[in-house]
Amino acid sequence: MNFNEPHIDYAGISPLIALTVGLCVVLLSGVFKPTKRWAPGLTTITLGATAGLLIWQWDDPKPLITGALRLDDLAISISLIAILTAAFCVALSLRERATEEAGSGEYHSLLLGSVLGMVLLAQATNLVTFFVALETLSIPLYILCATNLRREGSLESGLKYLIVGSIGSATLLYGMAFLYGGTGATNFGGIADGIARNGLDGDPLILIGIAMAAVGLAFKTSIAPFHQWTPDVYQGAPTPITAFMAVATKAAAFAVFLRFFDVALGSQLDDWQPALAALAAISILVGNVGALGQDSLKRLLGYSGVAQAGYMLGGVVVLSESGTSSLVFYLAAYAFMNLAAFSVIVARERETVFGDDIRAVRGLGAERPLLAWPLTISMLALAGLPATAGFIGKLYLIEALVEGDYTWLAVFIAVGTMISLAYYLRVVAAMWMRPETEAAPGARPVIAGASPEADPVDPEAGSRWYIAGPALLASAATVFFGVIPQPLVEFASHAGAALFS
Amino acid sequence: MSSVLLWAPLAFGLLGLFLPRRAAGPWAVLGTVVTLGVAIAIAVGFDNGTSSLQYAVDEPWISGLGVDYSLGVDGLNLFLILLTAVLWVGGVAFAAFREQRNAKTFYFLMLVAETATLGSFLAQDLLLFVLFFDLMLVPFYFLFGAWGIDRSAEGGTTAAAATLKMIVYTLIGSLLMLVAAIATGIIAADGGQLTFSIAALREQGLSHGSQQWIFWFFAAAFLVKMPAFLLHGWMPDAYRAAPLPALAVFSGVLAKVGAYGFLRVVLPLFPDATVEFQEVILLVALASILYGSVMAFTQTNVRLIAGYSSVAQLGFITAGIFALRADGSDGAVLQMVNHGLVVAPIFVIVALLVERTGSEDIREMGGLALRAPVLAALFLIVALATLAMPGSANFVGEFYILNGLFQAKIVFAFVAISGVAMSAYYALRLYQGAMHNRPASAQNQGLLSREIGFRDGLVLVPLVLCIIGLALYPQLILERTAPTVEQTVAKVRGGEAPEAQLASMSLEEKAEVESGALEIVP
Amino acid sequence: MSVSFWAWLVLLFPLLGSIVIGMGFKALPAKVAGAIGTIAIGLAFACGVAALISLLGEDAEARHHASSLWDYASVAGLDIKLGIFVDPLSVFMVLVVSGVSTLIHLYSYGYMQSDEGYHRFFSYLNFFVFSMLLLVLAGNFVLLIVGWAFVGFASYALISFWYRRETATRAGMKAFVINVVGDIGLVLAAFLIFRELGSFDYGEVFEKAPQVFTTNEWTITAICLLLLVGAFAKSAQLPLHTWLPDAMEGPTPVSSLIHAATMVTAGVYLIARTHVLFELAPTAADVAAFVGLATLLVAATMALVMTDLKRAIAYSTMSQIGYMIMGVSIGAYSAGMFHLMTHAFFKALLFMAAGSIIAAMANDQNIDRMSGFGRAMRFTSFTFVCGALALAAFPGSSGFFSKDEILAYASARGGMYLIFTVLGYAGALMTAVYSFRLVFRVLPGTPCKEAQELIDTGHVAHEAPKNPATGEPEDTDVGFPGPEHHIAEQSAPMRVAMGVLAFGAIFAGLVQIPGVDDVVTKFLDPVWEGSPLAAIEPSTLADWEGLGIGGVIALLGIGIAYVLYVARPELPGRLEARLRPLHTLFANKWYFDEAISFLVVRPALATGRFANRTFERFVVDGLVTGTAETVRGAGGVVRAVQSGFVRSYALLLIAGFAGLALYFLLTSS
Amino acid sequence: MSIEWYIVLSALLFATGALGILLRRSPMVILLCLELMLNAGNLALVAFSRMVGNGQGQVFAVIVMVIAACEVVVGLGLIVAIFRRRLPLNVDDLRELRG
Amino acid sequence: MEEVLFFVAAIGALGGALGVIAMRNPFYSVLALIVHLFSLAALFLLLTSAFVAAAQVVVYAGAVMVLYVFVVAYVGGGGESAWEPIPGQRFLAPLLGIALFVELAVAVLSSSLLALGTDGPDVKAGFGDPAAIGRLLLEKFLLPFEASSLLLLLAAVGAIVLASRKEPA
Repeated sequence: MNFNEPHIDYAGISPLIALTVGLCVVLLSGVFKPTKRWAPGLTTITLGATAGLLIWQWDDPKPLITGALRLDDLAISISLIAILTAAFCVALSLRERATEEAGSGEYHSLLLGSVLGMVLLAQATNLVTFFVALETLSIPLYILCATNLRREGSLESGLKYLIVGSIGSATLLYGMAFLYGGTGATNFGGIADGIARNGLDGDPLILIGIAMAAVGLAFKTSIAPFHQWTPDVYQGAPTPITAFMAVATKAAAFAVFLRFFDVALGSQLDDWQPALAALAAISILVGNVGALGQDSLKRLLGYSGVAQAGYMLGGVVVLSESGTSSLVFYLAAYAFMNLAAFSVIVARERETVFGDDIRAVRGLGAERPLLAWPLTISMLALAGLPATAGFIGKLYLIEALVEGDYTWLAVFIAVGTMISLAYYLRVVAAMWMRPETEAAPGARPVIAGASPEADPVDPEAGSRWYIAGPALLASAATVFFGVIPQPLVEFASHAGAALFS
Repeated sequence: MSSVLLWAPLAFGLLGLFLPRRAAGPWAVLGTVVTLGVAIAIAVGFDNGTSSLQYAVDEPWISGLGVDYSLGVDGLNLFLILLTAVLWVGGVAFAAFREQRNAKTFYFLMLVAETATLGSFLAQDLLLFVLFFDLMLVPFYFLFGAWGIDRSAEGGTTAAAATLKMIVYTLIGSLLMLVAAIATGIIAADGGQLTFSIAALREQGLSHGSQQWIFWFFAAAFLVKMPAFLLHGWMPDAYRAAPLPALAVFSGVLAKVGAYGFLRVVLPLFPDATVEFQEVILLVALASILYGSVMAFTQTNVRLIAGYSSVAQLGFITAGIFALRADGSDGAVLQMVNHGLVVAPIFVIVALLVERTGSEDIREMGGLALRAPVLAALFLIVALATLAMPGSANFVGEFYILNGLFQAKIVFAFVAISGVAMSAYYALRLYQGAMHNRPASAQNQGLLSREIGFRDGLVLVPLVLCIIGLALYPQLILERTAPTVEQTVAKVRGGEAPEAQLASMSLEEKAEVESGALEIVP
Repeated sequence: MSVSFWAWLVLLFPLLGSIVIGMGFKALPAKVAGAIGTIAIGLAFACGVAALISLLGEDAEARHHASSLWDYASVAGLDIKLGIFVDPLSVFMVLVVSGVSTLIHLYSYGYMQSDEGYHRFFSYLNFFVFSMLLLVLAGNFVLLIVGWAFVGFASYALISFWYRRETATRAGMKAFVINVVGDIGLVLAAFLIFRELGSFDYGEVFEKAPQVFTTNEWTITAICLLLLVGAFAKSAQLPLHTWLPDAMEGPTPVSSLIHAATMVTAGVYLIARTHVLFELAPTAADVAAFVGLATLLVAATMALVMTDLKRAIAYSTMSQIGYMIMGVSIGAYSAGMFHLMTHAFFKALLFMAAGSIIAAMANDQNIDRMSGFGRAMRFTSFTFVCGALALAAFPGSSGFFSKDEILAYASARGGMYLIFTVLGYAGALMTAVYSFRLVFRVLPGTPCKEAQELIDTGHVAHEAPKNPATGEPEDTDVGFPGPEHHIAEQSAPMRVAMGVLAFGAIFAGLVQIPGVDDVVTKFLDPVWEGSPLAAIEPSTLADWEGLGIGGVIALLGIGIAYVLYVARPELPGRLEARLRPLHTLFANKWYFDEAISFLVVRPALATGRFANRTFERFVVDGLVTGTAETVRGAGGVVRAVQSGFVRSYALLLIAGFAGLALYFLLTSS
Repeated sequence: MSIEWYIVLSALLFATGALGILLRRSPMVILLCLELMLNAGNLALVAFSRMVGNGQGQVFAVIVMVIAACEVVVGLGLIVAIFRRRLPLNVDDLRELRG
Repeated sequence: MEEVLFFVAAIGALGGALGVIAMRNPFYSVLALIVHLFSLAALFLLLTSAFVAAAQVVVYAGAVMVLYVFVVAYVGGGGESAWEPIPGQRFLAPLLGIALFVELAVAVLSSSLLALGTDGPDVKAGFGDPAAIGRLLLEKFLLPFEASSLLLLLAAVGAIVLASRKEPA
């Protein structure tokens, strides 16, 4: 039988190849005792190589493998954010209990697998690729969340993530089925044409498909009311993984969110725009009020992540070039802010007996300024105070929203930010200001599995290069891009231009 | 030049972090003094004839977002900048003469605060203004929170809680302002080249409809900052928590930024809304005057007496601005400087009183004049200036304000002026309570015998000299302010008949009009 | 040397004196400080005389000069210069003020010898003189207000001079606040003037006013009434007079200078100065006149029953100022000013004498406890009697001529103004009675303990002084009243001062003997040129009739006083019993204080308490905490929903989808 | 037999699966219910693929099966791990993380 | 004929599904699912997609279900209590289930897509046979195909990580 093999642009897929190869190598390295120790190094190399290849492809948009993927600046920028986060995760995972539990090789290959999923997702232009990539992203994460096998919380988070996540993907799948049925195509472009061809503008079949796809993506980006897994999983998962998941998943999911809703469903804008706007508003509200009075920092960041996702969704709602750019900018800023915070949390988890409880950072300003400053900066940045990337990010988003005639949503962001001050600054206060109520010293926090034998206390953790380094790096970046945002703005505007114009 | 002024404090602050902690204080003082020097240089080189920007800097900052790094000095901000520089010298010096916990961070934050404040005065780009406006809060959040006083023992709040309240409250305003500012830029650009330069926006103008809501977003920010009546909920706790050196500059300068914002942003950019909501704002101002005064003479905590008195004072300033007449606004600007110059010394004095009596309760004090005549004399001068004693620059300020109000809205003027009588009462009450009569409680008897120290004198006397100097020659400020202010106000009254404008114009201006040098926008 | 040059010097010296003494309070020895103060004022007086001379050097029409140093605050059309206005009126005031001040400084130089606050006292006193001179020389309304407030402050500072006396500080506060009310009146008047005439400048205002205003239109009336508020507050006219009696808490020289001779007459000056406006608003002028009349009567009644020596004199001051206000408001400008002058002499004198006696009584001011000082302190009693005679308008004395001139003018103006004449004489009768009541109560009779001691030992030494008002022991740290006491005849400077004033009190009237000479009138006439009212001249005959009646009344009054307090000392008691209600009314000062506290003070404090206890807590804080609570509540809900049951998460997820799907189905076409 | 029937049936199966997840507490049964939902999707895909007459839907379905398998594997792995930790195999008892 | 087969299969599928959620004992649930899967396979055949049907039977009913059975046997499928700890769940769940179904059904039935009402176009022979699918897999869907294989690898690794015999300390 005749079989015409598809044309493959190897330059274009070189990052994927690099990742895959790296993945396998790391996996193998894990198998043999002597090479076990190399896994982190190899992973870093792989990530570096991939990043290099991606940058090499910068500004050279092209479809790949019979329209399964599209490699453009949006995809690249998002992939880079994901890779950066993964690199931080690798550093923070050093000496992490979970790594040993899972076995360094497996752990890191799973990490790479998830990254691969993200890189694919960022480029996906086809329902099937989209779905596969999403699962490639999620399934390793389900596992990684549970890798701290001795912590009940870790397992619980893994299972919860798996169950709720699978519901999400099932819904998404069903939605895709409808879209496919309505248009007979699986390519984003084909879908758009199909809708036009079959005259299905505003047809219930399509709309339900959109709704289900939206739910699936909203779940991944932890938009309320599909957010409930977020705090639990963030809290239960090993902190490095939480850091990775918090940023990278959002980034990749938002990338496909943009691409899918722009390329495939752009014509249905008037129908889904208000719905998404409403979701954004709800998440801003839910996330911010939920974070109030949380004692577990990871949980707090989980809720704040919900709120932040709400802000970012604004960038999707307006579906404009500036919206996309602002979203990418915000994601980058968000990466720096979060990584700074999580690095410090990792440090304190290992240093104190309080785990990720807010008591762990009490009085940090006086005793460990080098840890206190990154966390402070990241909190202020998340709160959107000036001279941080967070402020510029909000500014950018709001500008996009107002341009897109969604001023009310912009106001909502402002209101949400006000509420958020209450909990972000509570952390800052705990570090710098005399505590509101003295905690019984040595008291164990009532959080999952933080039993003494679970984590050996390492009082020096905070000053080790692989923790202090990332913390300082991320916070420095946060401030730098708050004062000199131009380069990051350029970066983001490329991404925006990739989708529009 | 303005860039130097803006960044000098920050530079000193950063360097200070690398010095030995004993050197931190003096270094910070040096930093503020240098800044003051620059500010004075600017003031000396200032050309008072013109209403246009001077020492202007304008570089693109975030080209993608149309935000520029543009600074400039004109009649509106010249003296507020000077005030800032002066007060910071005072505040930092006063702190430096005392032991500070975690000194390096303390002075660093103080200097950051100065840069932020100067920034909000200098900024000529709307978003830059908003940015600095928000940024100002951050250092004070730390200063109040970490160096503040825990009042939970006496049924108050902790420093952390108080300062949280403050920052949330004040940011409520400024975040809405951020949205409003962006909206202003985008609506004004109307698809065209996006810019936030205040000058450009003034030219472009906004539709009446959008002005209406944007006006309120800005007003909210400014009124909270002042604070104005009903929005002052954060003030009592914050004032009681704050460390006094920081509070001196905070209350002396930051409150003014709000009033300044009205002149710099609201009047020029939203003239229609300004005219439309004139009465509403005036009502708020009156409420602030009356309420602030009444509270001030019922309080017993000296900090709060000063705090509420500034609520009243800011009420006057707002009223002056919203008289929407040149004289009212001239007075307002003058009064901003005056009030800064009196309220800061008051807090310095309060600090001294507290050191001597060990209490902040006016009822616990008394009779200090006996052993501290010089302190008493200085205090007396400041107190008299506070109550706008005729002959003080404060009087001139209030006179202009009230005259403007009187000519614009006579009824408001009659109500407002009752605040003057009350101010006389609470200011004297404060002075007498501390200095006259017998010391209330026996344990203070021993503490009475302390005259103001030489170093504290070094802080206080120059400030008092400034007060006296201005009292003798307020024209110094007025003549430099007038051109810009009149241009600003003319923008608002643009809608009115030329006669009405002529009536509110100064003689020189009238001359200009006749000579055609300055034509009236009908 | 021009007139204005001298005028500026007049201002300069007291200011310098004040500053020098103030700054050098540590360096300068007490005596030097006193000397500086006195000399500074003396120089001011000298310059005043110089100004007078060079003014007389010019012809009548040109006798007014405006001069300014620099722009004080002139933008946006308000053209306010640091300027003075010199004309006969201001020069006249300058002379009276600086002259009397010099003498009182001299007196204080002795009287305050042993006071710890000696420097402070002279610094304040000089500052006061400066302010008073600024007030009279000011060239525009703004500067007038400045001087107006400055004297108010000086008076506050000197009333609460002994600042550890609760009573003193409270009195000071009262005086200050009431005076601020006055200032506000002036300020508003100034605004209104500016609105109508576009200027604050005397020259411009008085020139434009007649063209701009029609007689009695509401604006001009409003302006004048507002001016009157200021005038009344300063000159202790009803109902703003209550601070004056309390002001007696200050040292006696202060009472004599500020609260008798000079400051309190500022209101009179103001009306005279702005007579142009008042003539345009006759209604306002009549209001002023009637208030003046009322004050003079009411005050007199209170003076009749006061048992506190200084307060009694204070009320008499009020009453005398009532005459002046009445005078200048009905148009007897020169007469009013003349009475102002003579009153300055004899009232200052009375206070000095009283002060001397009070000092001898160890600060006890109750006349019931005094007697027999006639023998104990001959010089003092002599001057006291001189003062009393002048006050009672004893024929030939200065008060005799000045007061009756006012009444004569009133009758000459005729019409309803006769009321003023008639009631004015009634007041005069009371005046005579109460002034000699004091004389007869204090001087004759068997010496009281202190007087006796004085007679025996020639000096008095008392136990620790007490505050007569509260009875608490005085805090001698701030000086009061010093180890030894100052009996006038024992200190040369005081004798000189009192002697001169005594002479003035008796003979100052001779410059204005109707038909014989009219120095003052002729000198002041250029000020009122063009004023119809000033043109009204009682004929010499009418004048003499008036004088006749006045003389008789004065003698009658003195007679009554003699009967009541010397011949038949039991009578007053019986009268008192007979007229109980009236007496209580008088003794309680017609309940003015109570009324004010009920109408103003209490409500203000009540609002304050309400705002503080209720409003602030429930509304203002409520706003904050309320919002905070709501948000926190919402947070509670969210966290409750976050139950940890994965199945309920799934439920919410699916519910969310169902909702979303529903929305889409509804929007679908 | 028109396609609608197949789709409606798949919808019914989808709802049933969801219902199962909401009601059952044993993680194993919940996994089965997830399978139900995915299979419902598959049915829809195949039906549509028949309707539009191209094979893409079927390919999609095949790949979904693979993915479903992966989910099952991971899920079961988790269950085993939980079992090892001697924790109850009841999702309602796994609620340390909440609030 | 086709109708009959459809309804039989449909009932089988639905019955199986209900069985899964109704059975107290996981083991029976697994068996119910197998029934369901076979019925689905039948439906796939009706939809002329032979390959999918085959895969269904082999992959699912074969491999996966075996795995299930093993695990159930390993952890021992005890029945679960009837007690519902979550307030409202019992009441809301069915409601939502129905809502879900209704909404999806409405979406389909009210759709303006005419093709829905048809049996689908006549397709040329070999539609849905392994060859066709294989071609698609290796041409159009090469990448998803590769990716899913990689995913299988990851899942396997995950299973090892999670289930490998490391006794808790």
